[in-house]
Amino acid sequence: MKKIMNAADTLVEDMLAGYVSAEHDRVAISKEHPRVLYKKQKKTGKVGIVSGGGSGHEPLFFGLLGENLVDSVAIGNLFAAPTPNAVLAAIKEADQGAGVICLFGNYAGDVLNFDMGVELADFEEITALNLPIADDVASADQRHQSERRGIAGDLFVLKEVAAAAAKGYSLEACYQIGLAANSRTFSLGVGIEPGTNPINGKKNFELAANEIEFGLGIHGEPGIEKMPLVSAHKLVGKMMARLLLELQDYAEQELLVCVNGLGATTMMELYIVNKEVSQLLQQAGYHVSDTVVDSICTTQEMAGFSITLHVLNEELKELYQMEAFSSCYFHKEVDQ
Amino acid sequence: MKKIMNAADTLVEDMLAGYVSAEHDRVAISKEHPRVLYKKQKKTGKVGIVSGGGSGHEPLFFGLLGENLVDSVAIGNLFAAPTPNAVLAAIKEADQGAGVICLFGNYAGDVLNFDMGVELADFEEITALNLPIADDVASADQRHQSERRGIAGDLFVLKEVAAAAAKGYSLEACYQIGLAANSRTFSLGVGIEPGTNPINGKKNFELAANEIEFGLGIHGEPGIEKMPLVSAHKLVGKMMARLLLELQDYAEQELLVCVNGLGATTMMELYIVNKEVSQLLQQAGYHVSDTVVDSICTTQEMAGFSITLHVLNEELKELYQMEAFSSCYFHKEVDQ
Amino acid sequence: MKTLTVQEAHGMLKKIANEWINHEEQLGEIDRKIGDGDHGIGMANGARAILQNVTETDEKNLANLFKQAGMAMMESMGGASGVIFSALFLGVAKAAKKQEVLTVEVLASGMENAVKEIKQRGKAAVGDKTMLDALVPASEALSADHSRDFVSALAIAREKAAEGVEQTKRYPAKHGRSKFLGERAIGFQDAGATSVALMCQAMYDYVKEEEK
Amino acid sequence: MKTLTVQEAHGMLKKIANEWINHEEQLGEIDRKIGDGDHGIGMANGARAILQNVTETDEKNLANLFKQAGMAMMESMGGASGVIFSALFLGVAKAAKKQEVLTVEVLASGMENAVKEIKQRGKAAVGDKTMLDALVPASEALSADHSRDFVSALAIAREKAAEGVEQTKRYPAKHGRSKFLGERAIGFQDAGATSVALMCQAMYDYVKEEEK
Ligand SMILES: Nc1ncnc2c1ncn2[C@@H]1O[C@H](COP(=O)(O)OP(=O)(O)O)[C@@H](O)[C@H]1O
Ligand SMILES: Nc1ncnc2c1ncn2[C@@H]1O[C@H](COP(=O)(O)OP(=O)(O)O)[C@@H](O)[C@H]1O
Ligand SMILES: [Mg+2]
Ligand SMILES: [Mg+2]
Ligand SMILES: [Mg+2]
Ligand SMILES: [Mg+2]
Repeated sequence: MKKIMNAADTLVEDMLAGYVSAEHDRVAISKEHPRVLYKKQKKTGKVGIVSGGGSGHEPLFFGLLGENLVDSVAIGNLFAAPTPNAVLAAIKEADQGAGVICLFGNYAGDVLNFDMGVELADFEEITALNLPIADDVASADQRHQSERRGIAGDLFVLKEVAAAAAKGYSLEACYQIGLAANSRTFSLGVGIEPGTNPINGKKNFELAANEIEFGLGIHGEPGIEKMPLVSAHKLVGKMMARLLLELQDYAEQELLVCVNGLGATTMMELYIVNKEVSQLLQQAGYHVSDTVVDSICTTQEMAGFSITLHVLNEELKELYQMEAFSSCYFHKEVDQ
Repeated sequence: MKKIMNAADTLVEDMLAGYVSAEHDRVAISKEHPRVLYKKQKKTGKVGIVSGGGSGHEPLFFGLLGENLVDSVAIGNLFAAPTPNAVLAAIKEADQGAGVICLFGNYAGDVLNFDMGVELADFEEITALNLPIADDVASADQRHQSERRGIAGDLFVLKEVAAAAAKGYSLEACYQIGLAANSRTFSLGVGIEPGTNPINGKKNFELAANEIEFGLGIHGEPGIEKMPLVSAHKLVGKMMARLLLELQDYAEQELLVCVNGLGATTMMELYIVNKEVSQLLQQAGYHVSDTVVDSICTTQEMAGFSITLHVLNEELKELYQMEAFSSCYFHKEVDQ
Repeated sequence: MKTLTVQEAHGMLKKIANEWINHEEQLGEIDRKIGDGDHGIGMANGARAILQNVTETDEKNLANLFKQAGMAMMESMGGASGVIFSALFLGVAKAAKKQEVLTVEVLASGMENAVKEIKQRGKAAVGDKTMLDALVPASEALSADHSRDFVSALAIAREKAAEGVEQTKRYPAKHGRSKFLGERAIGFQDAGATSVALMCQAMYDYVKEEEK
Repeated sequence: MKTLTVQEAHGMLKKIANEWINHEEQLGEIDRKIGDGDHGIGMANGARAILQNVTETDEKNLANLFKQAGMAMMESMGGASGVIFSALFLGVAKAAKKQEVLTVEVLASGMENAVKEIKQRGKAAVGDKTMLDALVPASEALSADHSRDFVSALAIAREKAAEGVEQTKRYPAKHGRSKFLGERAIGFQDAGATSVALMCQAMYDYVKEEEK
């Protein structure tokens, strides 16, 4: 394994220290817990926004700490959900008197630990609600939508809930926004080459020389099927056919799109993917309000990407339009 | 080779089409030349800012098209400088009546083509000046600073010259800012694993299992020496020792820092590197005004990174503080 | 052997921890097949935390010993197994309240607590391809035991746990990271169940050796 | 063979282009050693542009033929070699102005133009490990030739170019991407010089075959 690091047992702490040095005017490490980071600037009275999850997916989750975005994050070991105490500390850091919403990918480990964290917060008289994000259509069918795992769709749900909080919506209103945003978010990924676990040097899956994994999860969990690598045109066609099925129930034709790289996939490839995505959406009569092409939700240097479609409605659109920025993401409307 | 693409001969065009679809409210492809992109919103009377270079380094160069940043870019084939005609078209798109500055990495191919482009612009009565960026200390010693090749340091030089242009500085004043910024920018990179050329599927260099290339160029050109992979602490120590030598001549103690990933290196690793960088700078008595940790100047899915130190002075600092944003970069000061 | 002192129970905990550490590699490989490959790292982390943080400050406080073990795992591991395996030891801690020595009865009722808590938290049942497939039969074997002798009770428990692991190969996954695989998970054993079986084996080995 | 018609000169250009295309792989390998590995792709691109865009619209206009070749390379290639190899053909085009047929004299003076232009643009000299190390001796051989016969003149030119390529192995690089290697470039031949030698070989092969 060729990773730039010091030692396995300081991996996460070294990373967090380097992140906080880079962003020290904006973020800090919590005094309550070494695996919790928070945004320094606070507004009293707004709903607090917590996110978090295992390490190894950088820039998620701490990359979204920022203006009109996330207030605090709880960080776990590599690919492991944060502990209940870390969640509790993050909830405390985010609390600004109006309750807290925790947004994280819908994985057993995260749900278990955030659930316990919320119980602990309850002892301290802080109301916190969990909102596991479930966007990966490869992981469960439409009837079991809420059981899906969370991948890059996190970004849009987080952005909109955080905007609602920034605008002063109540805890319940923010939570409803989150449910709506989550139910309107659909992602599908493919894995092309494995990533390496920096702790033990192991690749996270195996694929033959010309083979890809269709519907893979962001931890390298196997997906729907293995298939040969085909052209971007064909591959994206196949992915979009699956994703567009999910959009049938919505009257709205306005979307947000995210083409997310999983680590080693180049921006060149991601833009080529986006060319195919945008052509297909145009043909299908959809209007794309905003497109994010980046590697935000990664799995070490895994190669592959996911496509996320998020169906807007009037309210979500207005929330999405709010200016927001963090170390890895910003949104600003262009004056035209 | 496992790349998500359609065909070698549409590689660059597919990528540009996908980028423009994603950013269509901000950028467009020039009607003058299919390899030229420009920022839609123009201010009359300001100095135009052109950048460009070979494809394959995404998000550079088009990723810097944006507000108070680059006005137009000329894009070449994979790893090949853009043609003189493309440079000419980019100059025309950037021209807003006050002359144009072209900023690009200092490579023979880029210099040759931008020189011809500027000559062609001269026929059309547009004054354009070339400013090849030369920040890679591995490529020439201090006495030959202007012969160094350009790597991730592009970002800071571009940012400051573009801010000068946005503030209405004259062509000559912008050019002087560029010279000063360029001479105060020092980078050093290491290569860890090769990237793959998407045209012919070849890896761009070879390294043994535990070997890294110290001082490698962003095209995978060999550097100063091959050495074994050591801890982040030791490696960054060695790199910083070399970089700090360059800072000795400056009275100023205020710096910008960029830790740039070359493609497959994870954000986790880049932050670990930054931890070491910031500790060493603090020990050496420097103050870091801003730190960029990202993969902005890449070479396909090559693994490796570079460290850039940029010495500010009062004027450069003020210019750097100007708000700016593009698809891959933004700068915004925090109100404290 | 009918009772274990706090010191002996501590010895058993160390044995379990070392068993997990020794199988880090193997547990990782199992998880890599249908999960994210980190189960070995996680269990070894938790085990090292047990070795470091569990102390017999109070020779009479059996509950505290298991509570320390549970909290050590909860604070060091994270992930699904952090909550679940800490719930296991916390369940035993609950049953050990006010006890000065560990008996098969206390252990059995602790395991029952744990099963209840884990089912409630994780919403999984036997047959869902989780650690419950090993824990539930092992727990039932302990509860059903009439010998009240550690060696014979644990001999059956460890057998039942191992059988449970074998069973998991036959199930599609319904919980945890591999649940998304559905039928594709069939043929592979569950990582967490394997850790339970290792724990039962370590407990058996410990009492067997102590008896000599 | 003392003259080439526009049609024959076109045939020679096609021969050169195909020679480059056939060596795409090899030129890439050479550049990969001390550069960025794209010289083969670049030359093959330029060559394909020549094959596609050079047309003998005017049978009497020799200059236009070479100008088309130069412009085709300039517009398709980019990179260092785009400017440099287009300068090569544009230099010949300049010498061919108002000529109806190509002679050794015209070719020689065209090469001289090219050498001058390339030196001025690229600021390299012989011994700097660039294509000039092959082009300059080839050009000098053509100028010094008294036979005025293509076959014998190009036989020497191609030999000198090939020798020039061998020489480049001995030099550290001072220009182009490999210049940053300094002494580490010693032992490796220059990619652009190799392309020049291939061009000379193709010209020789063409006239040799035509003569039969
Ligand atoms: N809902 C659940 N109930 C019981 N056990 C579970 C549940 N979800 C997961 N597990 C257990 O956790 C194990 C995986 O643990 P581990 O790999 O450490 O965590 P993660 O899944 O977060 O990577 C599985 O093999 C399974 O036995
Ligand atoms: N300044 C120069 N003068 C003459 N030839 C040069 C110069 N710089 C580079 N070359 C030639 O260009 C060749 C490299 O071409 P190529 O690989 O296509 O371009 P790039 O260097 O832009 O990747 C070198 O082998 C060398 O012969
Ligand atoms: Mg995990
Ligand atoms: Mg090149
Ligand atoms: Mg796991
Ligand atoms: Mg080259």
